Amino acid sequence: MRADDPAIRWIEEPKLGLSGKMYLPLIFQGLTTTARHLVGPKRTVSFPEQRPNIADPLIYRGVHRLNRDQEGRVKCVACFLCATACPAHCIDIVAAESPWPDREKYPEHFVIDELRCIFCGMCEEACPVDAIELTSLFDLTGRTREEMFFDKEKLLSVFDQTKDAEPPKSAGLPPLQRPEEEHHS
Amino acid sequence: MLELAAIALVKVVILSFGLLTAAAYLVLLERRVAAWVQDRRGPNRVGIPLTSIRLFGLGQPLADGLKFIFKEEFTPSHVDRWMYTLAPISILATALAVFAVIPFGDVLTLGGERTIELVVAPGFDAGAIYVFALSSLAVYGVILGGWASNNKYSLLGGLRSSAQLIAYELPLSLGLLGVVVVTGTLRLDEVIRTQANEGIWFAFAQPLGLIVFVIASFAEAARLPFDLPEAEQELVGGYHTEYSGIRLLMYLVAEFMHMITASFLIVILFLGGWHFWGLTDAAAWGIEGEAVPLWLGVVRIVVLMAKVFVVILFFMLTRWTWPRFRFDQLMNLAWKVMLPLGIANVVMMAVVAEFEVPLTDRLGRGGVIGLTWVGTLLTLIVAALLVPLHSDNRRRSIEPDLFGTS
Amino acid sequence: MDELALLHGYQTVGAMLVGIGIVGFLARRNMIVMFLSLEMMLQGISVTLVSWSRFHNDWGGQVLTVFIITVAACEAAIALALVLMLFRRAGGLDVLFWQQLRESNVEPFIEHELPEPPAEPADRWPHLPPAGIEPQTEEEWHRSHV
Amino acid sequence: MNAMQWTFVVATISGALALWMLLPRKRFRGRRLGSLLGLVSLGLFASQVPLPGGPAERTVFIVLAGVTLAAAVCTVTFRSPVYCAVWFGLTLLGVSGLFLFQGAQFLSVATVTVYAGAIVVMFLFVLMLSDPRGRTYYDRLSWEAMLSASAGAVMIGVLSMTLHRVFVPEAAPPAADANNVAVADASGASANAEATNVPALPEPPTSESLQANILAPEHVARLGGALFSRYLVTVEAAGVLLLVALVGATSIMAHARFEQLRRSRHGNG
Repeated sequence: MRADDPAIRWIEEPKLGLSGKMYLPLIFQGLTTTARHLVGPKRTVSFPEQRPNIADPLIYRGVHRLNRDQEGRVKCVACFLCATACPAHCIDIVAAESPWPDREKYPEHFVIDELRCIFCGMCEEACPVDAIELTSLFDLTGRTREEMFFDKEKLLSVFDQTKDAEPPKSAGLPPLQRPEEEHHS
Repeated sequence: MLELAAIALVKVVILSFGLLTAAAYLVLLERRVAAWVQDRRGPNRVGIPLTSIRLFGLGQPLADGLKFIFKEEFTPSHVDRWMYTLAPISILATALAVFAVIPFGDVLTLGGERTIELVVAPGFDAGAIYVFALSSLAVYGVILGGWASNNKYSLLGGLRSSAQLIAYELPLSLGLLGVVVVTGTLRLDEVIRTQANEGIWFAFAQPLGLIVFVIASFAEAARLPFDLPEAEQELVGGYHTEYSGIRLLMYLVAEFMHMITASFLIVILFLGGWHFWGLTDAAAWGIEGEAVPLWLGVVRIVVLMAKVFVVILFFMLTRWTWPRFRFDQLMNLAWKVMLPLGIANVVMMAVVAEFEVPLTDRLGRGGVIGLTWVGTLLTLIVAALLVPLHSDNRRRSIEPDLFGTS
Repeated sequence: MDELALLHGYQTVGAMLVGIGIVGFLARRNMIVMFLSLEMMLQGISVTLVSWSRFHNDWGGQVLTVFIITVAACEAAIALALVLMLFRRAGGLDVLFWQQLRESNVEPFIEHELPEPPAEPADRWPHLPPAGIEPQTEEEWHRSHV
Repeated sequence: MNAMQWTFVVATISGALALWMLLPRKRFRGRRLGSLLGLVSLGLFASQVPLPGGPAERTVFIVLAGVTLAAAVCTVTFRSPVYCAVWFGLTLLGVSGLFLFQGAQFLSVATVTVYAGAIVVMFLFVLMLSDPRGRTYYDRLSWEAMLSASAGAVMIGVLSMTLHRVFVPEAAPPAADANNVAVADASGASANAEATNVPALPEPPTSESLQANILAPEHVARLGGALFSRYLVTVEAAGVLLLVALVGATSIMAHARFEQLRRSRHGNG
């Protein structure tokens, strides 16, 4: 588009007054704002001594966990929906025949690469049985890359750690009832 | 002769160590101030090494310095090696050499009679021009660093920066010229003495000069409203894009040195140097004669340093107050606003100096100063009305313009 | 200080600066380097003048040097503008581009044997050493499900 | 010829050879040998100059003069114009140091401000727009390297020898011998005639008289006093010159700009 195209609508800047054109009064106005913030209250949290106050753990997206059902088994049914939804491709599931009667499959291995994870929460959204959830634990560290591959046991242990502070987000729902007969007929 | 050399050597050693340390701690202060202004706390963790004592982060400069020094001294393969090494050295050397003529106190009286002037080169009669000579040499470090990096962004940054430094040298020297016209000397310690004897700082006697000088020295030190040379956010780093390790440290320290120099100059030329009413006057303490006792000399050093510190704090606060100029605005400000203001200041001061006696007889000292203030205000208003810093440089037509102005 | 010896030393240094400047002005073909040589000759003269000023205990030499500096500044401004314009017209800084300004009875100088342009250094691309463990990703395996 | 004259001849020849070797040329260019010869030549010249003052002053003078001259040689012999400009900057710093050594404080800082600050930076700007690396053929060739180097070296030799004859009269043959030599050798006679015709130098100033005038503590004030009283007309002329130069430079560039615009509009017409 040429600069003199009539279709261009030029938006003019607001005109400055005399004090604005002289700049100096505005500079002092700005300096007072700066000085006010200089002595004002600080918002930094001194982390190791002082834990940040996470307002709503339900919204916060930290480390993953794998929920257990009432009998202490892993809730996951190895449907791969989370792995499919994951934009970072960080979930790796190996499914196996379920030893329990109420579902077909269960995850034999369930590994999340926390270094690749972008903590978007899509897995949590995708999970049909609310097995995978994001907790409000944010300070995850590791000394090696391998340490940051969280496997099923680790994810379940995260659940054990956090289940009291943060009950499963859909604790009230009953475990998925699968009408096996219909399926087989 | 030998004694003179020894004294000068001691001064040089004290000054260079003091300046380098001050630069290191000012970096910390700058980071803390930046954090406070942004409602953060800033680096407050590093204290005494190997202990858990934190000391408000006072160990941070040590950690930073060690990090810079022990970093790999990496030379990219495409650079011009000699110039690449020479450029940061030259800029740091000139930044340090400026302090040869800048007084950092008045005199120290040792052992009753021997007085030591607190300038490295006390007899140098052209001190103010020396400062300008060295600050014009600083352009070399910038432009050579940009060129030697063999990188188009560095070169553009270097050109941009040297154009800025050259442009703002004029208003800087015009701001200084007002003081020189009134005091009739180029020696910085004499300028302080004049202000101390009269008891009126030049900030009050020539406010226009102060404004011009402060703004120009911000630009010369490449501090924030004018930090086009670096402009990390918008314009890739500038002339030190390709630098790392200790050479980058040299550049950064030199930049801080420029800020310290500018603060010293502002304080010495306009804020009375070591003078403070009632605190540093010998008469106020009932001391007879010319001699300055040792403790008064120390008080004067402290007053000078305190003023410099306040000005540096002002530099740091301005950094977080005012957004960066665009390059055309920068140049417009230099040539269309600062230069006429500087000339107006020189003319005004020449008039005051020429007709000082009749004017003072007619109006009194306060009247002359009031006249200066009125003149300053009028000049500023005229400048604002005639040459606004037009900020709109959008191109409205396709006609080629003759001189590249929009 | 021995004033006579000082004067002698300064005169010699000034003479040498002038001589070196002459060599540069005669030998170099780059217009800018020629101007630098010219300025160097002026510096030699300045050195001489200042030393005479001291020897005669008179300000005349130093005043003259101030004027030399002024003239040099003017000359540099004009020369810079001229060189820039000539550079734009001819596309180079060689003085030979302007040999049409010679006298009419002088033969043109023709360069017979130009030196080869130096070879551009080959581009050396950085070679990154392997860092850590090569990731074994199976992107396709994941993606095919979507 | 006596030993002194031989020294000058050897110094001149080695200086010419050094410059010839250092100047950019097509084929053979011995940089190391050239630098060595140049140092030898400088040393020979220096050996004929009585050095001023005590050991400290002598050292300062030798260092300043050496740096200045070496940087000057580098300025005219380096291929890359940017390096030439930087070496020229070093020459200027050396010259300003020499000024300071003579007590000309104002000139030393003014030289740095005007030359090194403004002029050389301007040249650097221009250089970077052209070819800064010295790869063009005209940076790698010299006009008649041998002839120009000899011309410069001979000029230096003749000038220093003349200076030597003026300043160190006892080095010339004493007047009593002059007649004998004149009988023997016609060229020697003419040389002696010159030697006797050299006007006598005025008495060197004493340090007290220097302190009272040119080395006075209020240096700048006195220089300004001289400038604006005895040389006032010249100051005005210099001011006019600066103004004219400003207008001239602007008009040259403005003309170029118009030309460019005209071409862009009318298609090189």
